[in-house]
Parts: sequence; structure tokens; C-alpha cells
Amino acid sequence: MIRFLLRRLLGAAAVLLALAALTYLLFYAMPGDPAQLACGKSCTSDQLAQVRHALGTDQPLARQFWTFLTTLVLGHGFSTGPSTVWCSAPCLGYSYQSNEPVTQMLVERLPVDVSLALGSAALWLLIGVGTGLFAALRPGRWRDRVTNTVVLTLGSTPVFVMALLLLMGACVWLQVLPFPNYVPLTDDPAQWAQNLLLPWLAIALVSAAGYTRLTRAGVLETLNQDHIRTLRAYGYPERRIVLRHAVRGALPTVVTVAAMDIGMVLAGAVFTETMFGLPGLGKLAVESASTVDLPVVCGITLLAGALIVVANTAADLLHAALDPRVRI
Amino acid sequence: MLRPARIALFTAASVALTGSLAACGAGSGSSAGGSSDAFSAANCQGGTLRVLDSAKNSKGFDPAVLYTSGGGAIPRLLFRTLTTRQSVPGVDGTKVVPDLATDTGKPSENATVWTYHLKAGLKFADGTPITSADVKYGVERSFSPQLAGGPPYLRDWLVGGADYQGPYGSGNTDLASIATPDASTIVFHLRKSEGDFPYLAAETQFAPVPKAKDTGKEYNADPVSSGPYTIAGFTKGRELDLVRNPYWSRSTDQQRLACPDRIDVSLGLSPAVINQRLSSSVGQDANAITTDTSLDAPTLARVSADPALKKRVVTGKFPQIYYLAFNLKKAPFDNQLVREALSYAVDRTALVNAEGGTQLAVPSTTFTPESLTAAHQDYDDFPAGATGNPEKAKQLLAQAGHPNGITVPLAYDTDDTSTGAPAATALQQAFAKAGITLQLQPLSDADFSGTVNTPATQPALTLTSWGADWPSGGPFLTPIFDGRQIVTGGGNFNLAQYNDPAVNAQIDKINQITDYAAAQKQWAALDAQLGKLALTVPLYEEATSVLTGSHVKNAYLDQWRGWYDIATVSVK
Amino acid sequence: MTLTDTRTGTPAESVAAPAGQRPAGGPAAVWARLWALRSGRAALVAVGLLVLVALTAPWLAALEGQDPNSFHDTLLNSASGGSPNGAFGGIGAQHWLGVEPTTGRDLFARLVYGARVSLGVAVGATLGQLLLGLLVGLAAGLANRGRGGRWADALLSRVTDLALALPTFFFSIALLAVVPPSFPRPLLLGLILSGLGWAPIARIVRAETRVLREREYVAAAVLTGASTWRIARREILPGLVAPVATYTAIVLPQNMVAEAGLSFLGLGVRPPTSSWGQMLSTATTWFQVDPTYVLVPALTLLVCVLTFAGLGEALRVAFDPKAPVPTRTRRIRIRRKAAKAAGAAQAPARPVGATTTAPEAGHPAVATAVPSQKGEAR
Amino acid sequence: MTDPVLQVSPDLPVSPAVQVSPVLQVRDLRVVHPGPVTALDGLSFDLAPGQVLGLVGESGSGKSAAALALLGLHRRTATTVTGEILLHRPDRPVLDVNAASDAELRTARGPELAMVFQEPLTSLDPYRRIGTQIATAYRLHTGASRPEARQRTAEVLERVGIDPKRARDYPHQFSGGMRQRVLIAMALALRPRVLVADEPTTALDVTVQAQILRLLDELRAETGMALVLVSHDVGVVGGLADEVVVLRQGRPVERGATGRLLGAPEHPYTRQLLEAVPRLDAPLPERKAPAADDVLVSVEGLRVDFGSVRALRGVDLTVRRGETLGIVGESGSGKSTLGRTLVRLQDPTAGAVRFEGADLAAWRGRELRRRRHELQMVFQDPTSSLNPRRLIGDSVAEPLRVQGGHDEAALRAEAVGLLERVGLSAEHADRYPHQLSGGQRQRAAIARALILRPKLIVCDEPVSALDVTTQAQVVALLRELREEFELTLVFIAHDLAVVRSVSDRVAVMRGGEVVETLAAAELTRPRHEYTRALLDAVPRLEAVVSPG
Repeated sequence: MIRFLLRRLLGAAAVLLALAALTYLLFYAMPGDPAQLACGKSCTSDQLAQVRHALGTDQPLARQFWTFLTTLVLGHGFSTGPSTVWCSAPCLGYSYQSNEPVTQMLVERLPVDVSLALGSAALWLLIGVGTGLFAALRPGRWRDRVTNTVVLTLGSTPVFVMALLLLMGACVWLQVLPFPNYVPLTDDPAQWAQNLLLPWLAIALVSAAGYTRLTRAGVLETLNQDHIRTLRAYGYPERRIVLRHAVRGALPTVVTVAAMDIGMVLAGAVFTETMFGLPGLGKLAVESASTVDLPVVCGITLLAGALIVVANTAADLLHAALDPRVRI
Repeated sequence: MLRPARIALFTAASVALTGSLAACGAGSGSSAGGSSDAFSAANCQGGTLRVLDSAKNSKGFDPAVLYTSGGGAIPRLLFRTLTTRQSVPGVDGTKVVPDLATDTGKPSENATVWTYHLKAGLKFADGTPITSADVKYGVERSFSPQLAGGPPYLRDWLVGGADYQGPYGSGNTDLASIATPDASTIVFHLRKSEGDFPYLAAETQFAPVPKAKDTGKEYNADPVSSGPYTIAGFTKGRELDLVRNPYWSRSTDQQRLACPDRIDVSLGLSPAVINQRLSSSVGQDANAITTDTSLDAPTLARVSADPALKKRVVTGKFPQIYYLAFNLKKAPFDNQLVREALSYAVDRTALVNAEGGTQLAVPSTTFTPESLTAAHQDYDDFPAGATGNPEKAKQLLAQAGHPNGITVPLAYDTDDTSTGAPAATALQQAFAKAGITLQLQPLSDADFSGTVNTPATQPALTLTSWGADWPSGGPFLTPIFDGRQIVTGGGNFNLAQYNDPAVNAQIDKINQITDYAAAQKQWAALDAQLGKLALTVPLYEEATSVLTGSHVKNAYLDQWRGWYDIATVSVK
Repeated sequence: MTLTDTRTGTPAESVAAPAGQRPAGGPAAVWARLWALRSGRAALVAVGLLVLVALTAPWLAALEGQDPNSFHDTLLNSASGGSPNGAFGGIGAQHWLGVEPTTGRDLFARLVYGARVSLGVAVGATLGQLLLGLLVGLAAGLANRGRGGRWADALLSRVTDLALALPTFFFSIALLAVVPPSFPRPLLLGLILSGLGWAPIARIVRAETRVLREREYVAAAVLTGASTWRIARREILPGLVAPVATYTAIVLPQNMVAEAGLSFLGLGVRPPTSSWGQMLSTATTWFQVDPTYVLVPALTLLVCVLTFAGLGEALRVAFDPKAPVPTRTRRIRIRRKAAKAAGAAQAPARPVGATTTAPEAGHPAVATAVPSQKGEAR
Repeated sequence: MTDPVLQVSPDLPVSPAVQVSPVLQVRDLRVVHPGPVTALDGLSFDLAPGQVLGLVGESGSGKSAAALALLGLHRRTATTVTGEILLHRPDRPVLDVNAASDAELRTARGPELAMVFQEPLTSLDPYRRIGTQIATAYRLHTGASRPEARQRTAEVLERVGIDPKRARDYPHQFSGGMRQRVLIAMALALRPRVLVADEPTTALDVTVQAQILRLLDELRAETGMALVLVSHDVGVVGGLADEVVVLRQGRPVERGATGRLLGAPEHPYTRQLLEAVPRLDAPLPERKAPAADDVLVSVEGLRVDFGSVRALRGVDLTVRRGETLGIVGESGSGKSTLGRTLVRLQDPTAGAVRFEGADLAAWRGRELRRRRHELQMVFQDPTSSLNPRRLIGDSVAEPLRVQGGHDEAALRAEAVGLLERVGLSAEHADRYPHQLSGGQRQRAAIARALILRPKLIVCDEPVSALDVTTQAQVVALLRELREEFELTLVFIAHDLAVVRSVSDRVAVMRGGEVVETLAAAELTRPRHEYTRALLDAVPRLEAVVSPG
């Protein structure tokens, strides 16, 4: 277990390092110049050079990357002009655009994605597992077919279309909800939930399809396994077989996939955030990509990569916990 | 050197749904509060004003970095400057008036030395008195590369400005061309005549900054206020709470009314949310305004169908021209006939529609737009009519030696919702009728200025816009047509790369005039004169429509910035 | 000793293909099974229609008498934000789906032209992903004989892992900005989507290759002295058709959605080229004026994605010998039986012990990759 | 079987219980799968407490369908079951499994009728501890408290020879034989009146099989439960059953007391079946022994590791030109690894395989591919040894095509010729593997191995997936071909009798080592104790048939 985690950690570190290097390379090739953006449109070449120097973008790529890495691990002093502030590890530097410490920017946005991920995950599991079970209990019958069709349709809907339709339906036609506007949980839980309801639904409705299928397939597969026959041969009631044993068989996969999906949403749900104006990581990513705000871009990439790795590791651990045959 | 003001405060988010941000319109002078009760300046104190903004202001409020016109919206509540814009509806709103200073500045004979005296009894929000040294320090720090982003005029105008690196370095940290003979006097030595200096002195760079409180790059989160309000809480990108500055008093400030006790600003909202909240105006939102979100075409289409809402819509204009810029250094635009052909071929109706109809754009055949009233002179040298004259264009092209038409690239800024794809495609369609094939060359915001404003990489044809930092023909025409303003290293706005010594001399002459009205007449004449050369194709000027909450009073779009002056808005 | 009947658990040997094997008989048989499925037939017809629409877009637009790029100023109410005159966005005999606000461009023409972009980019990107995924997956799957091979496999697998960990959406945004605008946009979209999206296919191919490699007929082929390339081509590749084809039908609509998404964010194809994502993007600001703007492109996109999803589902069944494909007579019989059984026990139509309906045991990746694939697009 | 149902066969050893009353009466049982495929047609028998009924048949004989039907396990499927299955219970009305309500049947399953399945690997819930599984089944029917159930679980585990402490372990932590014991314990906990064992030992090694059979026999004797033993293996059934029913394609062809039926079968099919069963006492065909010094392959100190698992730990062996070397061993003995290493599908970790004196490992790249054809293999699983997407004829011709130098017509002629030689026809060349039976597929696989005229063919369990009758035919074919093509064969199998019947010499493997090598004739008189243990574990048909 410890060994597994250590190996995972090492592997993750390697992947993240490669990811950061790739991000640096990519954004280094970007046509926009962060200094130009920071300096303003009517910047002269002298001024531009000064700004580049102040940002450190006049350094060669490798050097910039090295500074980024050492800053991350060791921290770094940053000149504010009259004085120097120390940014302690894990320091991702300061945004070229807003001068904020990147770490702080990420920490501020993470709650949005956590809210989004957990809320939508709860919903999609509820919907997905529920419908999957509903369909699996009578395979091939009309309600199975209807469920499958509905779920396939919902699952095929691009999330931005779903978001748009939800906005249209709930905010314009029915006017049951105002246009969403993120409110932190700590400010007002009721407002938080109300404003996140549509984003949750958008993600959940689209994602649930996968879980319906997983649950249905898992339950049916388990029901066809030999050990279920054993249970029948020993007089287990059918209800008990389905609800305890068959669902148990579908559980590891569902939970594993859910953990990975949660990681994905945590790492930034670009469309949902854009459509509903949620100030999360995905939106920040798109914004900072368009302004070539390298420290922020790199910070998000690393955080997103780390979140996905953590989620995948959690998925493996959960799988191992739920399936005694799996050893780690 | 001047530049479009609009980019300054309103760095628009680039992606989807942002609809129409960032449109600054200039005041048409229509004053309209939402409430029927009469507004009384004497009796307007109290209440909380809510501001719903889509900008995130994540750069914060550092007077050195801010790039505003006439002190901006929210910055004007925090920073007092030597001069400021006059807060009145109508044409008088384009006038500059004293703020910290006792007058708008005493020029030397050729307008190269400007002297200001501070009013008595001025204090920062921490109670310390404001001295001329604080103003000088504020100007000086705007030169430091760490705090880049402000307007470029100081560097260009002040003696020694070009090489000065700000006060943070170890070498020469003092800019000698700003003298402070005593605590209330400040003298600026310019390297050339600038009759418009009082207008520049309204920028936030002229706000006092106490050296002891300067935290450099971090100053933007909690600057020391000299204005009527001070920051009580600020979460970048989310919200800003302003409360009264106890050391500010109306007795020294004739422009700001500072009616509300508190001002709560929500940042980073989506335009759809802002417009919906403003139109429903429920609860606290009745006391709400926005400083950056105008009505976009779809919303306008809806709002104009609702009489109750329509009452709360205020429209205005900001002097900003959208135009096609020719690069005269590149064929075929070195040929005036070709430029004229394009001027004839243009379909301004399609452009206006693409922009969202007549409520959001007005066709213009002059470079200096009509809304810059004092400097405007009507002309239409190449009459294209409402929808273009392709026949005439074809004829001119044939004359120019292109009987089979031409193919030219058109660069545009994809992230700019106005000069972006809609206008570009509209042009493409119109020009196609005249045998002019436009190859669209989209550039992202991050890339646009680097490419277009560097002569080496500048495309032959660019779709762009120009607004004034202050309402004067000078900042409108000089950067575009003054041959000495061609900057090879980037930041060039003379896209025609037009350099006529006679015109340059003419500009110098007008700059020496310190009488506003006289100078504007001259600028207008210069515009009409340049128009004959078809150096640009003026397309349209933008109009603005904004909603206010139903309890908001004394909210009018001024003609300097084309937006509300929060300092005069009341909710009571 | 006879293990056959007891091992597979099938009730009788007369049940054709034993478990774990895909149907033989080549594409014709699969095609027949696909066609026999009602959903398969519907999907095939719909896909055919879509392709037809994309190919004949100019003629379709000409049939309507419009083209996708012409502005129609006269159809717009300039005083009302440039919204079209008339109800439902100006729908009429001239403009079957109305015109676009602020430009007056014909929406039907833009819609059918948009099909070209959507389909072209999706198909191109999918082909690219397949090619890369197959190459990497096959190489990794076959590479681990000997120490050098193990290294190659490890390296390729790590590269695949990295590619899977890439925030693809975010990277596409950045890449779309890097490449100069002169580069043809649809091609670029295809390249970026395939360059960032091959990893799941590589993973499936590698896993499946490793399963197939252990099949005895592959060992037999090795013993004939066939080269690795020949074995890959003649023995492994045909075995990959089923999982890869099934996965392709899953990936293709995902690419379609990705293209629409990028265009929606204004990063996809450039104007004046029309694309559904762009139409939707315009619609986001206009849907409060008229829902048609949203509904037309949204439903079109949805139907297309659904069609491919249905095709994927049908392909999965067609390739899975264990899943029953109802023939006409068979369907009738099952119905009759169901009617008979209705009174008594409710009966799922499958014998105890016969493993059916389970996702193909050979490649669970297909089943699980679906939900996790979507993550980025949320 | 059409004769009137008999209470008891007259020649059955009389036991008091039998005379009292049967516990299970089956009348005209028919099982029809959707298709419709009649899996079982008209099975009838009576079973008394303590009695063992054997159901014997090859694939498709309907024996498993019958086993499932006895517990009503076809319910809720598309399969229909008709006939009567009457369970007699003291103090309670007779239960007709087919007619009973779900609830009635449920209460009977377990305490009255229990079942042990073929696949011990998958018949237990992988997610639950075995103790829990036994206890839950017990509590479900007895309403016992948890501690009582735990107590009972410990008892039955103890009885089947599993340490009760292991009740907390999961199924995957047990070997196949142990899992089968767990299943038996689960049945035992409820003291069923009838236990149906469906191929309970098929997936197990022969030594483990013997233990399980012994356990079942003991429990029958102890508890007086009746046992229905379903198997394809006449030997297994013969050793335990009092009465045997022979099934063929769903029909009972013969029924009788075990000794009588096996000793003097009346039905031709029964006779055929019995003749096909390889017997250790069968006479060996006369055959000229190959010269001992003409060594084709020599294996020296061969070691093969898979990671940390050592599959072969130092094997020394020689294969003489023209001989058939049998290799026998239980699962995990390394016999398949050895076979694969002999044809260089697997590289040795240490040691060498010398082919005609040269180290096989020295063949590399192009040379390896060029010389591959000298070594061929016939695989166990006829379903996976032929590419399912290729016509049989193409599969057989493929090796020649790889070698090159033949036009298509020649390829086809050669392939068809060989197919005809192995007992197929030209028509089979144009079929796909799934359109052939297991035996036919194996014949095609043999043809493919022959087409390159190899010097050595390794047959890795070539007949273990086939029915006994087919098995006998394929073995006979191999014998013929060996002479005709002057083949050197290495014949790998787990069945001692089969190996004995084709081999000149037999190597016995255990745990990655060769424990001894004997002449085929010597196999029944081994020197090594392991070989003896193997021999002893084999169910002896001859013992049943000729008692005394």
C-alpha cells in the first residue's frame, strides 16, 4: 500500500514535470507577448524590454522553466518595486496580468470547482445509478428501452447545449430561477445551492448516462455470473440478490469511474463555468491562456494534472477497497 | 502619443457570452435618473449604491497602472488628481476643471512649463496631508517598469521622461523635470508645447501617492485614498466594498457629490446576469448601476419592446471611430485610387447591423466622429451611400490598373466584440461586390497589438478603432497622422505610416494653442484636409445604451467618457 | 476429457460461436447484423443522410435559393438591435429557417454548410486519432518481447499516460492560438483533436493487442515464420476491428462536440465559414429574443451526436456475437413468448449461466472510457 | 428411454433406505432452450436417500440442463422445463419443483435441494468472506442467530477440511479444490436431502478430484443425503454412483446399476463411449523403438522464469528422432511452458534447447523466421488456435504463404490435400472455424502444423478440450500421421491414460521439474512416488467394471 502510493507519487511527479515542461514549451511558442499585454498597447520597445526584464520573460526558455521549478519547490523572492516579498513554497509565481500570487488565485477558485464537482457527482450518481438499476431490473422490456433512449439522448447532449437549454428553460421560459451567479457556500448556503443548481444539473444530466450504462451493465453482468446462480440455488430471495449482490458487483466500477470523473470536473469544467459564469479553474484557464499569463497557465495545468492524478489514485484505492481480489 | 481609452479599464473577458462589454459611449447629454423624485445635491446623502460589473478588476487599483479617461469610474472615487473632468450633462461635460489644484494649470508662453498649486486642507484617507511631493511621487512611480500599463504621454512629454526608470532603482530615482518648490506647488517641464496638458493632468497618474505607504506592485490591492471613498474590502475578481473617507470633504471638491454612504461593487458578473438584474431591479438591485456593461443587441431588441424598461435606458456616445486602416507602405494601398475604391465600396448599413443596429452604431464618413462635437467637421469625400457604391469602386480599381479586382488581407482582433468577426465578414461581403476579395486574418487580442502596431509586421489592411483619452482633436489625430509618431519598435498607431512635414508642423502649431475652442476648430479643419487623401476609411462610431436600477438618481452619461459618473449618482 | 460444454456454460454446442470469440465471416456478416438491428438500420440511414447533406450542401442551399454568406440588410430591423423582421427569426418561403440576427445570413444555408465542417473535422480528427492510436497501441502491445521491447512498451505506455493526463481542452485552446491564421482552420482542428485524443485508442489497442497476442492462432502464426509486421497486419489487426470500430463510433461524436465547443468559444473555424458551434455561440445572446436560434443548431448537433451514439451502440451489438440480433421471425417469436409468459413469471430472455449483455469482456476499456472521456468537455 | 419407469433397478445392491421410499422422483423431464433447442428430452429416475445417481454424457447431452432443472434454476429465463420433479419430504407435502411457487421453491433450495457447481472459481461471491456466505445461507433458512450461524460455519468448514479460522478469507484466497470444499460446506451446513453436483471436479487436478469425490462419498454416508452426480467422465461417475444414466443429445439412452451398465453396456452408444475412454490397462500397440542415440532435441538445465515465478526449474530431457515423447503433469507443473520453449515461443532464462545439436537461442531475426517451419505446434484450445476471421483452407495454407514461393492454386491444392488427409473434406476449406466442431477444428490445426513438413511437432493438450469419443479419434489420427509423415512428437497432456496410449516414452512433471522419464509400458509401474500418487488418483473404470 505504502509502496503503491510511493510509486504512484513518483509516477505522478514525472507526469506533472513533463506536463509543466510541455506547457512551458507550448506557451513559449504562443504569438502573444505577456509583456506587451502588461505594458499596454502604446508601449515602446524600450519600455517593453524593461517590462520583459521585470517579468523575467527575457530569459531563455530553459532558464525560465528552471526558475519556475525552483520557485515551486524552494519559494522565491519577488520584487514589488520598493521592496521584496517572499513567496514561500509551493510558490507558482505571480500572475503577469494581475500580480496576484498564483497559488492564492488557485486556492480562491478551487472551492467553485469543488462545489461543482461534488454537487454534480451526487446528482449524477443518484440519477445514473437509479436509472441503471431501474433499467437492469427488467432488461429488454419497455422501461429498460425507454430509460436507455432517454439516457442516451441526455448523454449525447453536448454540455454547452445542455447548459443553454437549461438556461432557456429555467431562467427565460419558466423563470423559476435567476441567472446563476456563484455565491460561496460560506456566504449563503441557500444561495450557493440555488445558483449552482443549474450547473450541477447540466453536468449531471450529461454525465449520468455513463453511470446508467455502467450500473445496468454491471448489474446484468453480475446477475449472469456463476455466484448469483449459487445464491439462487440456496434460496436467496430475488430482491436480495439484485439489491445486495448484483449492485455490489457493479459498485467497484461505478465508484472508480465516479472518482475519475470527479477529478475531471475538479480540474476545471470549462464549458459549464463559462456558460454559467462560475469563477472556477476552467474559466481562469481559458482567460489566462488568451492573455499568455504563463505562471497562471502553468499553475492550473499542474493543479489540474495533480487533481486528476489524485482522483485516479483515489479511484484505484477505492477499487481495491471495494474489490477484495485487487491487491495494491 | 495617445491611444484608445477603452482598453484601459475594461479589459474584456475574451470568451463567449461576454456579449458586448467594454463599450464606452460618450454622453449625449441626456440626463435620466430612474426615479421620478427630483434629485437634490444638497439632500442626496445616504444609502448603499450597488455596482454590477463584468470586469474583474483583477489588476486592482494602482493609480500608476490604471489607464482611464478623465479619472475613470471607480478610480475617481479613490483618487483625486490635479485636474478632473467636469461632472455635468451635455457638452460642458467635456471640460476639464481643477481638482486638487486651484486651477487647471498655468502654462508658460509656449505651453512647455505648467505650474499647479494645491488647494489647502487636502488629506489622504489616513489623515496625513497631501503635498506636492506626493503628487510628484505618484507621477514618478508610473515610470517604473514594474508598474507599466498607464498612458504613454508622460514619458513622451516630460523632459527626461524617455530614460527615466521610476523611483525604485538604485541610480537616479528623481525626475528633475517635475519641480516642487514648496509643499503646495508643482511644476512640470515639457520638452514640447502641449496645450492639452490640463487634460492629461486628469489621469490617475497625477493622483498623490504617499511614498511611505508605497508597496510597489502590491499597492493595487489597498491604495491610500485621496477621494471621497476608501476601500473597506476587496476580493480581486469578486467584490469591492467602498466606505466614506472621513478626511474628504465637499468643501475642497466641487465635482464629486459622494451621495451614497457605501458603494458595493460586484465584479466578474456575466453581462446576461447584469442586464437581467438591472432590468428586474428587484430588492437591492433597485439601487444598482453598472460601470461597464451596456445593453447588447439582443437585450436591446427585448428592452425596446418594454416601455417600462425603456424608460430606464440611457443612451450616449463616446468619441470613438471604427475605421479601416491602410498601410501605405504596402501595395496596393500606396495607390490612392485603390484606397478611394475601398472607400466607395464600403457598406455602412451592413456594418451598423452587424454591430447591433442603429442604437449601437452610427455610420460615420469622417475620422473625427460627430460625438467629439467641438472637433468635428462634416465631410464625405467618397460618397458610398448607405450600402456602398461597388460600380464606382470597380471603375477606380480599373483606373488603378486592377481591372480584375484585388485580393487583400484584412487583419482584425478576434477578441474585440466590435471590430471582430461580425464587422470583418460584413466588409468581406460588401467588398466582394466590388471585386475586392478580403482574406480575413484574425488575430487574438494577445497578438493583435504586437502585430498591427509594429510597422515591420503590420498587415496591409486593418480593421481597428480609435478613441480619445480626453475630448480633444489632438489625441484623436496626432497619433494617427503625425509622421513623427511612427514608432518602429511597437506601439505605433500611425498605421498609414503617413509622414508629411507640413502636416507635422501644422500639428505642432495647434498644440501650442491653449484655448480649447480655438484649438478644436483647427483640429476639425485638419481632419477634413486629411480626409481627402483617403488614408483611412471611417466606418461608424459606437453608441451606448445602459440600464440603471429603478431607485438610482442623477445618473447620466457624460460626454467625456460616455458613462455614469459614480461620484454624482445617488440612491436616495 | 470434454470440457467444452461445461466450460462455456452454453446449454448446447449448437449455439454457434463460443464465448470470447467475435463473429467470423468478415464485414459482410457484421453489416448484416447491423442492418438487422432496428437501431442499427436507423443509425446507418441517419448517418447516410448526414453525409449526403454535407456533400450536397451547395445544391441544397441553391434549392432554397440562398447561399450561406450573403448579408440581407433589408430583412433586419436596424432599430431593434438588428433582429430579423418577422416571427421566428424571419422564417418563410425564402428563408426556410429564417435569417441570422445582425447579418441577415440565411440560417438553412449556414446549417447545411455547417454540416461539412462538423462532419469533416469530426471524421478527420477521428481518422487521425485512429491512425496514431493504432500505431502507438500496436507498437506498445507487440513490443515487449525481449528487454528492448519492454523498454519500448514502457516508454510508449508512459507517453500514452502523459497524453491522457493532458488537459486536452485547454491545450487545444493554446494550440489554436499558436498556429498562424493562414493555416487552414478545419485541418488544424482535425490535427489538434487527433494529436490530443489518440491516447484512449492507443490504450484500448494495446490492451486488446496483448489479449490477442496470447491467442494460440497468433502463436501458430509466429511458428510459420511470419514477420511481426505480417502478424500485426494479418492476425492482430482484424481482431482489433470490432473494439476499434465500436470505439470509433463513440469518439466520432465526441470530436464533433469538441469542434462545436471550440467554435462555440470562438476558437474553431473562422468566419465567414459557418459551423454549428458558431451558430450556437451567436444564439447564446439571442435566445431570449427568439428560441429558434438555439433550437435549430442545438437540435441538429444533438441529433447528429445521437445518431453516432446509436451507431456505436448498434455496432457494439453487431460485433458482439453473444448479443442476440433479432431477426424478423425471431422478434415475433420473442413477443409471442413474452405474451405467454406475462401471466406467469417475468422472464429476461436468456438462459441461466449464459453470459450475455455484459460489456465485451475483451475490452472493458470501451465501457469505462466513455464517461471518463467526457470529462474535459464539461 | 422409453421403457416404463422402474422404482429401483433389480440388480441394485439393496439398501433399506431404498426400499422405504424415494426422496426424489423425476418424471419425463424436458428442457427446451429458446431456439428452440431441446436440451433434455424425457429424463426419468428415482432417487432414494443415501443413493448416488450418475448422469453421464458428452457435450450437448443435456446433463447440465438437467442438473439446473432439478433445482428449478431455469426459472425466469427463456428456457422452458416440463415434467415432474417430485421432492418427498417427511411431515410435509411433496414438492413439485416445476409447479411450486417461487416462495415454496426458495424455502426448499438449500435445506432440501442443494447444488455444487462446476466452476469453483466463480461460484462464490468474490466480494464476501466465505464464512459470511456460508453463515448467510444458513441463517436464511434456519433463522439462526449470528453466533449460532458462526458456530455452524466453523463446524462444516472443519468437516470439509478447512481451518475454521479461514472463514474470514475471501474466495480468491483459496485454491480451486478448497473453493469446491467451501461450496460443499455451504450445502452441508443446511443438511440437504438431495445434493446435485454438476461436474464438481472437472476444473480440478486429478489428485484434488480424488479428494473431493471421497469427501462427497463420506458426506453421503454420514448424512444420508441423496446425490446426483453429473459428469462427462465415466470414471468419476463409475467410482461413486449406484446407478448411472447415460445421456446423448438430450436423450437418456441407457440406465442401470453402475456395475451392470459399465460392465455390460446394452446400448451401442454406451459401448462406444466406454470404448473411447482411454484406459491405463489397454494394450499398447507394437511399435519399433526409435534409436536411442538419434537425438533430435536435447534440453539441458532449462529454466524459465516469469518475473519472480519459476515455471521451469532445471529440466533435462531428450527427444529422439521419430519418437513420441509424452509429457504429463498437473496444472502448474510447467509442461506447457516446456512445450512452448521447445518450439521457441518462449526464451529460456537459463539452460538451452538444442535442436539437431545447435542451440535454438542462436537463431535470430531472419534466420529464425526462415527456420521456424521446422518446429510446429498443435494447441489445446481449438477455438482459439484458428483465426476466427479466416477460412479454414486459408488458415491451413497460411504457413506456406508466409514461406512464399507457391502460387494460389498450389497453396489450395496442398491445403485441401492435407485437410482430406486429416479426415476433413475440401468443403471444409471454405468454412470458418466456428462452423466446425471442436474435433474438426483440431484436425484442421493438425493439418496446418503438417503443411510445412516440420521436424518436430509439439502437441500441447491437443485433446483435452474434446469429448471422449472425439478424443479417441484424434489420438488415432495422430498415431497414423506419425508413421506416415515420420514425425517426431512431443505430446503434452494431463491425462495419464491418453499420454500412455500415444507415447513411446513419458516424462512426468511436477513443480517445474521432470520427476522421472519412463517407457510408456512402464508407466503403470512407476518408480517415483508422485507418479504413483497420480496413478492412484485416476478414477479406474476397470475397478468398477470388474469388481474383484
